[in-house]
Amino acid sequence: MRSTNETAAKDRSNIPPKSEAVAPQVIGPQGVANEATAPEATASAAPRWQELGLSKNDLREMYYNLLIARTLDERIWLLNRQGKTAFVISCAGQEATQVGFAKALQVGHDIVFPYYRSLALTLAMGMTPTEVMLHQLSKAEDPSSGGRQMPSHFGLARLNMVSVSSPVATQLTQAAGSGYASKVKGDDKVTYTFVGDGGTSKGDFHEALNFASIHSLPVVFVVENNGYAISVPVTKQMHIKNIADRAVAYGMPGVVVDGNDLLEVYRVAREATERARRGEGPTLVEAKTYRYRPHSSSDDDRAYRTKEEVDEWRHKDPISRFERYLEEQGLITKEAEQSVRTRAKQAVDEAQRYAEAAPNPTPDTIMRYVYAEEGQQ
Amino acid sequence: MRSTNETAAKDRSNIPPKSEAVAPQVIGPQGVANEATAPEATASAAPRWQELGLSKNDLREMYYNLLIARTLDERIWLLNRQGKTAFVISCAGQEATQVGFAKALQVGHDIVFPYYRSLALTLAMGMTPTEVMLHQLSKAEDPSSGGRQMPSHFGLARLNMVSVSSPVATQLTQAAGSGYASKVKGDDKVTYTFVGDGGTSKGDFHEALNFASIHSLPVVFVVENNGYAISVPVTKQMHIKNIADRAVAYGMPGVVVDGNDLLEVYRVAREATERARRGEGPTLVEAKTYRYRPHSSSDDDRAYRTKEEVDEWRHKDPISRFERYLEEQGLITKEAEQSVRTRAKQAVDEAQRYAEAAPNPTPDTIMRYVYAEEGQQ
Amino acid sequence: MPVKTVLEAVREALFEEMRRDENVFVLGEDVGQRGGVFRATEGLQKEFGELRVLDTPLAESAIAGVAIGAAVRGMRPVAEFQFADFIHPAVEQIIDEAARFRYRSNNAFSCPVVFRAPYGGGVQGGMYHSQSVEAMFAMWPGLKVVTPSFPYDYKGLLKAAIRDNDPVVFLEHKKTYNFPSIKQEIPAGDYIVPLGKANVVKEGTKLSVFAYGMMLHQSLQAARTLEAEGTSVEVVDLRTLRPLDKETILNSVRKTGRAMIVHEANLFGGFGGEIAAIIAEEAFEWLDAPVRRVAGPDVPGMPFALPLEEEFMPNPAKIAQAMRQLAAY
Amino acid sequence: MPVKTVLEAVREALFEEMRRDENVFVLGEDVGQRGGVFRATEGLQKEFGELRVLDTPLAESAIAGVAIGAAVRGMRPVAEFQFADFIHPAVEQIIDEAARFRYRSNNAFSCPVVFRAPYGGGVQGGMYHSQSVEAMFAMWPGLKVVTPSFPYDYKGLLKAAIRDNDPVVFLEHKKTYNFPSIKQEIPAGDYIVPLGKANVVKEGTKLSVFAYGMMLHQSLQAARTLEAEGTSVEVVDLRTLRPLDKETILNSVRKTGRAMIVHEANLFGGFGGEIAAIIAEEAFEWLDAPVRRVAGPDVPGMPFALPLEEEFMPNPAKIAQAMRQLAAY
Ligand SMILES: Cc1ncc(C[n+]2csc(CCOP(=O)(O)OP(=O)(O)O)c2C)c(N)n1
Ligand SMILES: Cc1ncc(C[n+]2csc(CCOP(=O)(O)OP(=O)(O)O)c2C)c(N)n1
Ligand SMILES: [Mg+2]
Ligand SMILES: [Mg+2]
Repeated sequence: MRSTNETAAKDRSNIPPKSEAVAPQVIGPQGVANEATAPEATASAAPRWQELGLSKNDLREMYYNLLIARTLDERIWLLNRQGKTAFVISCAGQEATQVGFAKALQVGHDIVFPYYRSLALTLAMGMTPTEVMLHQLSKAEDPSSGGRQMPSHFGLARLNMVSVSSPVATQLTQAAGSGYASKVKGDDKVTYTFVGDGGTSKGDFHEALNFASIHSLPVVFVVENNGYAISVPVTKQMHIKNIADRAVAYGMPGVVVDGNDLLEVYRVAREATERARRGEGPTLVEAKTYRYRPHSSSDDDRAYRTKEEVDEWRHKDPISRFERYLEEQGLITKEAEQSVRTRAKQAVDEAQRYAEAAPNPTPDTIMRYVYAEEGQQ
Repeated sequence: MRSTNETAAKDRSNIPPKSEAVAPQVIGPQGVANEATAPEATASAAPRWQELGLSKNDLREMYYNLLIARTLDERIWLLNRQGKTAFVISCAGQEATQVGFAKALQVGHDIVFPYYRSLALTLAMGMTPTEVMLHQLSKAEDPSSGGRQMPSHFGLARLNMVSVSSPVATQLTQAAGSGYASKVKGDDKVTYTFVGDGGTSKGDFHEALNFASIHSLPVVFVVENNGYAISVPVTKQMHIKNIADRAVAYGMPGVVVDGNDLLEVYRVAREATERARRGEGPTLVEAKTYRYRPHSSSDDDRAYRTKEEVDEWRHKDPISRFERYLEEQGLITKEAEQSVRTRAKQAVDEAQRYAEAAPNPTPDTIMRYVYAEEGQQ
Repeated sequence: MPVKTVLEAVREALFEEMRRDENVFVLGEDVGQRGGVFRATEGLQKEFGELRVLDTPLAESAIAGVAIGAAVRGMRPVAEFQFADFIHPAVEQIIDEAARFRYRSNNAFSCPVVFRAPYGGGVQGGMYHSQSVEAMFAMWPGLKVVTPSFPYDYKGLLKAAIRDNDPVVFLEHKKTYNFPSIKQEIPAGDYIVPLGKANVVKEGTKLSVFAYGMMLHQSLQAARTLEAEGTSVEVVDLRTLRPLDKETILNSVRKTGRAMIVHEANLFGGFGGEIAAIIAEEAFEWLDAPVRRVAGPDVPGMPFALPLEEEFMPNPAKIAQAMRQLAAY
Repeated sequence: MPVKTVLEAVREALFEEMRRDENVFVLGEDVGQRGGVFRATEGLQKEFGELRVLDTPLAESAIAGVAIGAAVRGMRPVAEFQFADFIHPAVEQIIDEAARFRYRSNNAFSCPVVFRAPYGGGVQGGMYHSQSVEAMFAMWPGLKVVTPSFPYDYKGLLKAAIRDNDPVVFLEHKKTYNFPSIKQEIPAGDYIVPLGKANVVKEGTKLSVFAYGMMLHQSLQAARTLEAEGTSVEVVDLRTLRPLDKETILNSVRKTGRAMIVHEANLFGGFGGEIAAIIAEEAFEWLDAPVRRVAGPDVPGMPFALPLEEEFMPNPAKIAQAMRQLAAY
């Protein structure tokens, strides 16, 4: 992290300079026309993934990203039961939304303000399982916080992934500010921010969307609507059906997407990205999804939802759904799946091994970095 | 004020018990069917005021209320120029909106959370010009604050008009809380709250409307859109045309009304009131209007708007407009107008005379009422 | 008498007050069906229904504003902030509105809301689930700020807070909630512990320690160690920070001549400064040694990793060490 | 050298910094075309355009959040809160976010925002346009809090704040803005006054007074009265409250043996407590008298009516009286 900071010191920015050339077109083969991504086009003969301009490699990468997230997530719960980590907050069930967005953004160029449930996003963007595990186990090398923050409070300067805090929804106006910085600087970076359904009830949501819309900022607001804010169901959080409908209040597009449909999420993410990149302003995306686990390892969800409800959603699992799709498309075999799983497991094993062996932060470091140290930014 | 407080002490409420019988129908003759108040009905042959169930007396009272507000307002500016009052914040231009709402609510039964521009509302609800003047001149007898608050920070327990503070928009969630109290108590009181266009940018707006809509609370949110938040025009405050359109985000009706059309404001106010009284929930009303004066006596509006713009709106003056209407309807003569004016002027003269002679608060009272005193509520 | 935890005491106070007065109602995030993330409101919704035990949207400013609006209407809202760390969005409502209603209206309106919030660390809550916010609220006239330490006081003070006619910020140290050794016998029925009164929980002669919340217990333990070493330490549980019981504080210092304040919040700008200042001003002649503060280090949050968290927290050993130094001055 | 008011000094600093560094930009309510309600940003939009001098919607939490987000991107935002009274909605962003970015990310991110806010009373602003909020921010590690008194320092400290790599709450006492006798000759060009250094503005031997903002000037006037009466008073302008220049404070007390702190904020829980506590702890042996605080009374806001406002405000006469008492102790 020290070196990241030094980079930052040079260009007076906390975010390292982009490593790739600016491209108005996002990841994917050249020449994919905009209309190819429009919804109506999906009815044509070519398979959906081709229409979306994705390569087989892209699909395999996305599949791996879903799996590594789930595998790591499950491992962390295991570690928690073993008493090796005090706190878990899980993304299980929401992987497709996060992997879909990760695919649509230009890592290291665009800016991301994630939230505590962004594990799959984080991994898909390129935080390594080992880095995640160092964070989860609060080790000195934890690149997100040096063990200072709770697990899942991600942040990684080299990915332009801005440090997460616990207070819900504070990232929203910050993302608007990042979008404003792009406007002032005249760059073409898109800023993405992620928040839960509960977080949209806070005034920050209103203030952020209002600000972003007034200035037509390149910001994509992604709501991962998993139906609950801890125990409070969306029906007690708001009086309307779709959070995305609130976009009307800001004169920006609001899109509802099935958050468990990876390709559809990717399509929506790409459209919002392109719109932002073209300077046409912000988009509000609501991904309808579900969390399988209790809110966190401190929660007991049996107090507020039924096993049946959870099971029902487990049947709509975004990973098996994508798996089936790949199988139907003849893009993957059962054996290949197994080998991807094995690869994910190995990566997680290795991450755990490394992180468990890594040293804890030492007490004498507690006073560091309250303010910039001599000669630092 | 002491006695009000004692009343409050008895029923454990800060608001005196209602003085009139509960009536689901608002002020106006019996038997006015709901459909008679619907917009389409205004196209029929009977004059609009009759269709709205207003009597000639009602109209005269409303006319007086417009005039007394304007007269008092102008007098206060005069006192300011004479160095007799340090601060003025004016409602001139916005009287019709306020008088229209005052007419629709049941004073002393319903609850009102006004804002600093609510002079006409305040007077129309029954605060006397003398009481206003005592407040304006920060006298010990000032019933709103005992001289502790800036002028126009109204509040009067006997009217159920809750004390205004300066921070913008804080009254909105409080009004929602008052609506919630009505729901818990099972009473039929309607809560009204008033806010400027600028105030709708603050998170409070979102949180309050969201809360009120979730619980279907009897709250009417009134936005007096006068085009500016001090110098910031609405175009820099939001990216949509109508604030009322934001009602969509809460699943509640949003109504735009010409705030300078007294009868139309009254109609809308009554509908929102009836809806609330019937338990059908909150309404957002946006009254489009204009302030003639600088934001306050500390402002200089020449920095941000043209004289032409102000003049244009002065031509749409809500008071002359109502005057013309009354004349057209043969409900008032030039002489009658003059006598109403004279009555208003006399009331203001008397208010000024009394208030100027009234004693200032004495320094020894500064420590009082930080907390409840012995034996008080 | 039944033995209760701090958490049980809080819950019992809520049950009893809601039965006593139908204007009392509870609102906050997850307080209903879930019974609160710490279970302080468990069972309330079952007995009193959804209207009086209300799950709010995630919007702290609204939680406070709604409570205030209801209070102005004669209700007695008890608003829960899930963690004291998340009370910040409500600061405007609490200090500009609740705290000022009575004063600004010259006594025409008042605002009897209780703002409950679990505070403090030592539970691996990390930077955003461990904050101590007492100084931030104790500085505003119009508010009362209560920070009990023992189950008996929790129950009696919470009841007093609910019945108080002014707004009260009621801070519950989350580490004490279920701490086994903090259990206490408390009466099942109604009783009140008045706001604004400190409590000398251990008499002593050589030095006076002032603390509250978890740090009161840690100080008490340190005091026992010192006692065993032959140094008699007086421990005062402040219980209420505003209005502060200056008399009890000054009497104690006048007796012992040495004063120590212990809190978990950051040292600089913490509430200890106010106590030290009062002692330095009003008990100057009695002081035999400098007023000593033991507090959390000046870092922007309690780190999560255990070695760092332990480094942050004042504990009986650190406090005892400071006591020895002060006694030896 | 031209003679400037405090307000002119602030404005000049903004102009110069915006010219020097294109990452500096200003945002807030009415800061653009209107030039700010106090005119601190007058002319900026004309020179730097709407993008860099931005009229925001009325939403303080967004003002702070947007500034923070832009700062994380390498910008140097100067966010204006129209009155310090209205900074409260931004408290979460300032203390949970800005103050903690560096620490929570273990130095990977930082947040160089300047949060400007006019504070203080004595201008008939009433309960909500007169607040002093310094103690509320000075208590949070990760923030710096600056409260200059003289035009020269305003300019130099604001420039330092803008160039600082951490968030700074920059508080401007609004009564000093155009106060005629506070005008001062200040250089037209670039200079810096470093954060964290107090300034002995008047040397003296009998007692030390610590103050900032308008109260520094009132204390200075009182000190001159005392001087004329034969009592030599040292006056220290704290300038920065966090990081506090303890050394200068303690040196002064060690010299005079008597300490007084003057601030306009409420006494109880005000920043004076921290200073008194430091003196009581670290200069105990040198103290010949109790540490004395002179401050606003403990009421929830400065009343509007003149007789009440005057009663609220510490003034040279009241301060001089307290000085006499302290000197005579
Ligand atoms: C401002 C604030 N209030 C309360 C909390 C406590 N809290 C943490 S997560 C959470 C629920 C969030 O729900 P949602 O936004 O839907 O996200 P999800 O966890 O379901 O993904 C709450 C209440 C918090 N962290 N911040
Ligand atoms: C929270 C807050 N921020 C800023 C201010 C300063 N201020 C007072 S009135 C005002 C503009 C309000 O505009 P609007 O809501 O449109 O009401 P209007 O005065 O136009 O009726 C501002 C910025 C304030 N009083 N409160
Ligand atoms: Mg959720
Ligand atoms: Mg306006």
